[in-house]
Amino acid sequence: MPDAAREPLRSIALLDEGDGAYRAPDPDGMRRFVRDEKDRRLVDKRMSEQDAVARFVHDGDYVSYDTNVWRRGPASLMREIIRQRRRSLWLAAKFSAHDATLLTAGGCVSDIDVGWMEVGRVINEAMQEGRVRLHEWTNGALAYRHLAGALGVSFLPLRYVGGTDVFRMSGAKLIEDPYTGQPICLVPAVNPDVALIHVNQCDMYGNARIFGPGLAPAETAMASRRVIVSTEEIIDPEEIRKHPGATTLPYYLVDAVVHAPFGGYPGTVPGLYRADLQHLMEFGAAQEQGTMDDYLDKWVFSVSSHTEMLERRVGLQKLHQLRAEETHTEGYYT
Amino acid sequence: MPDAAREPLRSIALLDEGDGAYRAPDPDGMRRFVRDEKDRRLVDKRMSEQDAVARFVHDGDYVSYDTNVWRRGPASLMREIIRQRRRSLWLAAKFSAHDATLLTAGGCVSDIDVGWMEVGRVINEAMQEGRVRLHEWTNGALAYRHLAGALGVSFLPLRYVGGTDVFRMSGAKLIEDPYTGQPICLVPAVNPDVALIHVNQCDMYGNARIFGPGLAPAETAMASRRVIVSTEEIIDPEEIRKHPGATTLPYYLVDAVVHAPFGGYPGTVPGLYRADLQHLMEFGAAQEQGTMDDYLDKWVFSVSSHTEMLERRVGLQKLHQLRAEETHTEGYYT
Amino acid sequence: MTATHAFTTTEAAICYTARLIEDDRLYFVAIGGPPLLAILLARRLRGADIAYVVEDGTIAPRMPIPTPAFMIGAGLASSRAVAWTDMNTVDFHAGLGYIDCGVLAAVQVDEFGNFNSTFTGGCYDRPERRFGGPGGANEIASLCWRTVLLTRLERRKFVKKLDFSSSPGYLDGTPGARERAGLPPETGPWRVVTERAIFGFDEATRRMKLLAVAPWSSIDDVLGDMQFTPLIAERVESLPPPSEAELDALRADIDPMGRTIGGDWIHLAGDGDSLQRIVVEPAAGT
Amino acid sequence: MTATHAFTTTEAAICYTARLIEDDRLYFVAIGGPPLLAILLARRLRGADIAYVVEDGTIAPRMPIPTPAFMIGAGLASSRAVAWTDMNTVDFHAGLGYIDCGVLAAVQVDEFGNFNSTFTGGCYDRPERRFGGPGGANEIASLCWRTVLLTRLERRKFVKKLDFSSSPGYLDGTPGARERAGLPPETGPWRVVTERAIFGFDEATRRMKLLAVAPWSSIDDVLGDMQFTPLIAERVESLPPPSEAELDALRADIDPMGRTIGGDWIHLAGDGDSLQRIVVEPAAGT
Repeated sequence: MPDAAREPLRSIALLDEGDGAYRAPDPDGMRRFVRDEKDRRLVDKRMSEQDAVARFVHDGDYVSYDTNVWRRGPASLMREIIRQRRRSLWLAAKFSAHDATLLTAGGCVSDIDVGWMEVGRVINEAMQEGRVRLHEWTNGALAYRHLAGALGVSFLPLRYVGGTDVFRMSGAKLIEDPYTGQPICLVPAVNPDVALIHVNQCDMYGNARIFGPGLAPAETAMASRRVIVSTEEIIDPEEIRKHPGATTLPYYLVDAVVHAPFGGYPGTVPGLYRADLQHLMEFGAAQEQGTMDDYLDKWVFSVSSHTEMLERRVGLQKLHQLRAEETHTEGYYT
Repeated sequence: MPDAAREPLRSIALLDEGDGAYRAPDPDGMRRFVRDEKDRRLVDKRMSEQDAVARFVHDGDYVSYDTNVWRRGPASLMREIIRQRRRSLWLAAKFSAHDATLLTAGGCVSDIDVGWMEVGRVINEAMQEGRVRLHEWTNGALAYRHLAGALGVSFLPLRYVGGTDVFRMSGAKLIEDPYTGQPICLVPAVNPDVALIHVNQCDMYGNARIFGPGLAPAETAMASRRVIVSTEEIIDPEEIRKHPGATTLPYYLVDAVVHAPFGGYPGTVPGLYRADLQHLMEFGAAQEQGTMDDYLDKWVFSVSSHTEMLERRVGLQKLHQLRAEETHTEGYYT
Repeated sequence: MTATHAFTTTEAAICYTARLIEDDRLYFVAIGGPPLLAILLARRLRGADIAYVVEDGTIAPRMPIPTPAFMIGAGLASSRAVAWTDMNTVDFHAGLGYIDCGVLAAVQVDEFGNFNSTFTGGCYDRPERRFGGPGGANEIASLCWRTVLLTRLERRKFVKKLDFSSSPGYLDGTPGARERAGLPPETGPWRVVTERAIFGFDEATRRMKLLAVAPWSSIDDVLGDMQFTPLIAERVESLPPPSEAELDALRADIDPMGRTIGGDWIHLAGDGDSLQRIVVEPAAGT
Repeated sequence: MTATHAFTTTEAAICYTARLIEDDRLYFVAIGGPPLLAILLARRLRGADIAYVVEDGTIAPRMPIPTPAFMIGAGLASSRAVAWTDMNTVDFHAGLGYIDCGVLAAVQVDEFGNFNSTFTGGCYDRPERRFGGPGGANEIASLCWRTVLLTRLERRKFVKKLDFSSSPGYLDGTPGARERAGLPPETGPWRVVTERAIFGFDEATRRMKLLAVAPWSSIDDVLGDMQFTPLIAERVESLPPPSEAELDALRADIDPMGRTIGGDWIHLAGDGDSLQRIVVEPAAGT
């Protein structure tokens, strides 16, 4: 039996390590949180986006989402986070889109782990003014760090990141592989405080279905302390049990179920509605022209909810049009 | 940039390690095999079980399968391996059933990595006579070692196995976690020489669908150098492309596609046919009475193929009955 | 309770375990056998939808009762689940702390709750009796917050030294022993259930502690069938025998084909605290 | 070839890259942009079902042409795939050696094929110009057997020292440098494609080597736009400009909305080896 006081058999060389800032992996802390705070009962978790964000997103949280505001992203939850003026969030931008820009414009963000994200005036100015710090990773390394978090371990070995400035600025380590003797990188697990996942279908308990490719929805939900699911459709729990193979997330991972038709707007939810390119151009123009405050006022602050935004700012005709023009449903709903 | 000649920053303690026998992980060797031997083209891979086993299963191979001969197991391929008198196979018995017994009775097996398996007279006698060596792991650790192989790395950390005789007899190591400082186990990856996977549907290129729960079919296929898929049904490649979300294995992982209706017999393929309990009792009786040679002669050697076995030994009436009595199809085919 | 009250050792362990099952917890069990039957029994008795995961990746199924004939090879065992995943996925859920309690069968157990499901007698390469192996018990006993072990109260089962330690209890019982072996903290065996006694573990010493004894047995009777001497609770509870309601549900509703009948038949006479064991005889087919 | 022959720098790089694409290989590309368009162009020109995977887990899709307006946010981009998985899964396939070649765009590249897609000028926390980040390029350039890089031939792009090394080439070029950094052996950049030159890498020194130059350019012209001096192949090939067939397919079939028009317009006059660049002018919107 191993004993802390015992001499190690031998030692493994730690060859190099990055000096980036990251939250120290704490799988035991994650376990205790799950034990003490997560409900294993089948309880109705439906709530408004206001309640979900008020209860489960806090200043200073590490926030992860999947995929991004251009495709099946939790856009309505992001707007609610801005509306509730959360501050000092640390985002996991694993193949992000303008999500990080939007939340930064809303003043919600202090740190971003970057895989890839749309970068424009908002991020640039926030960096210049020191309001936002970036931490360079890669899309895959971020997805993989979520996998590590989902596996309940503190790190995973991987065969990239090494040799680049990404390694130097990251929390990665290069060690002598105890099995092959060759150098191998390790990356630290991430256990986000909260995950935001927009799904196609979900029952009231949180059993959720995602259709189509994705970044790392299952890993992100498993790795995160809190999971807010927004869903295009609430379905009957018995329907979930009729097709258990279709379930992406089982209920016990999920803390809140927000019914949010068009929750991905202005992005697409493939098979349901296309992206609103006009809105995306409006966003782009607001960024370039430095009128993001107007944009946020129009789309976030001047409306009290996602539903009100859809009604008063998008309008039923546009919604019908976006649905009608998503003609490719194959593999999703047909 | 790290340099082999450079002094390590510090060292990580290797606290303990098992002294079990296992194949040294070789992710680079796996990569080269994939580069040089696996076909990335969409080519017709349909072949008989005779050809698949003759081409892709060799004496001394490490063989992994999913799940087991009682449920969606590659039973017809196992019988063909016996028929072709393969020798010195090393089996991964991750939640195995009587698979290991059957192959041991056939004289095909020299080593078994044990998670769980049915053990009776055949295994006991083979152990007593030194014909078969067992290597104690656990179901989960074996599935996880396949995951490590599937991830292309040589090891993964995990939070069990430690503290037991399983650790002592295994290839696991206990190290100081470089992130938390706490002791953490590592287990070595396994990259089987060949995987045997029985699936519900597959196209001629090897795009395969599995319905229902499973042990680690995707990890096993990804981790293995060669993948033989036997399938209840060959479906049109365009059908695969109509529902990409239903695909379990993409074509390039697969080397052989064997059309094998009732390929799981005498086990069940849930949703299609139930297990043949009468056959299982016959197997059990043959083992207890020491008449496995007769059993093998009847079910394997005296017939030239799976189809001939079904026709001459099972009979159409029994096949119809097994299908008819699998009344629970919900979630699989309905 | 009448003089004809009779049950097998396996039935008793299943009934006692069912009493320990809590409605709002998540359990991890093997694909078949007494631990699963204990959960199905608890469900049946309380009409509660008690959730469990299975090694094959099935999450919270609603297995119909009576249970199918060949559970390990029956699709019905996975029916009406909320999700069909795979072995790694449910192990990850356990690793993340989602699974409150594993319920497991053990061949041998030692005073710190370490247990054996690999072999007894001889040596590893030439065992006298070889069993199926650790299966998923090692990960379940390592990762779930609590573990309930089912076994029979016999000297060959409650041993000073395991022939093989397949799955971890409190290891050598020293503080932090599990953590030093790489296992998550605050986990470990919680109860050991047999046909006539239930044990827990002392928080300080991690040694097994006798908590309850059947009225037709006694502390001495229990200690006489163990190689090691457990701690004795300050107040040892009386362990009511399987009730008729429990046995009826188990026999008529859960397992009418009688597959749970294992171990020995125990025939009781008397009433309340005056219950006496009058016969012990082997059950058929064991 | 007529005097009115004109194309943009981006179009040229796409057309040249398409020529490097082999029918029977498996590619890894970003979700949109010139690398993906190069594969779609090769498919169109040869009628071949060239397979690629995308970071979002889409495996071997048959994206319809013309390509959808907002590719990164269009379900059509994933249509008729053989499988929809996720980012980790396709990265594992690359890690296992299944993906022959990654095709990537680079902001800056150095003489060993290391490249930058993070920022230029200033420092990391206060960059003069910040880009999207490494994205999936780091893993693609690390794990695929070969990498093709697309960029423009400009002094600010072919640099002695990267402002930031986002993704690995041959690192410092010493033997085994990639392996010492933990990357799989026998991998690395294979070609760097620009609008008027194609580079490879010397097997021994791992330094970039000029392989082909457009007839309307010259070796001196190429070297004049690079901060470092590459090796020069013993026989530098002539790089035929984008053909009318290539440009027609790209413009009419793949991208009729003209999203590939980036960089500068190049107008050529003459014929064959006497081709001359007559005008270079910025393309609209760049």
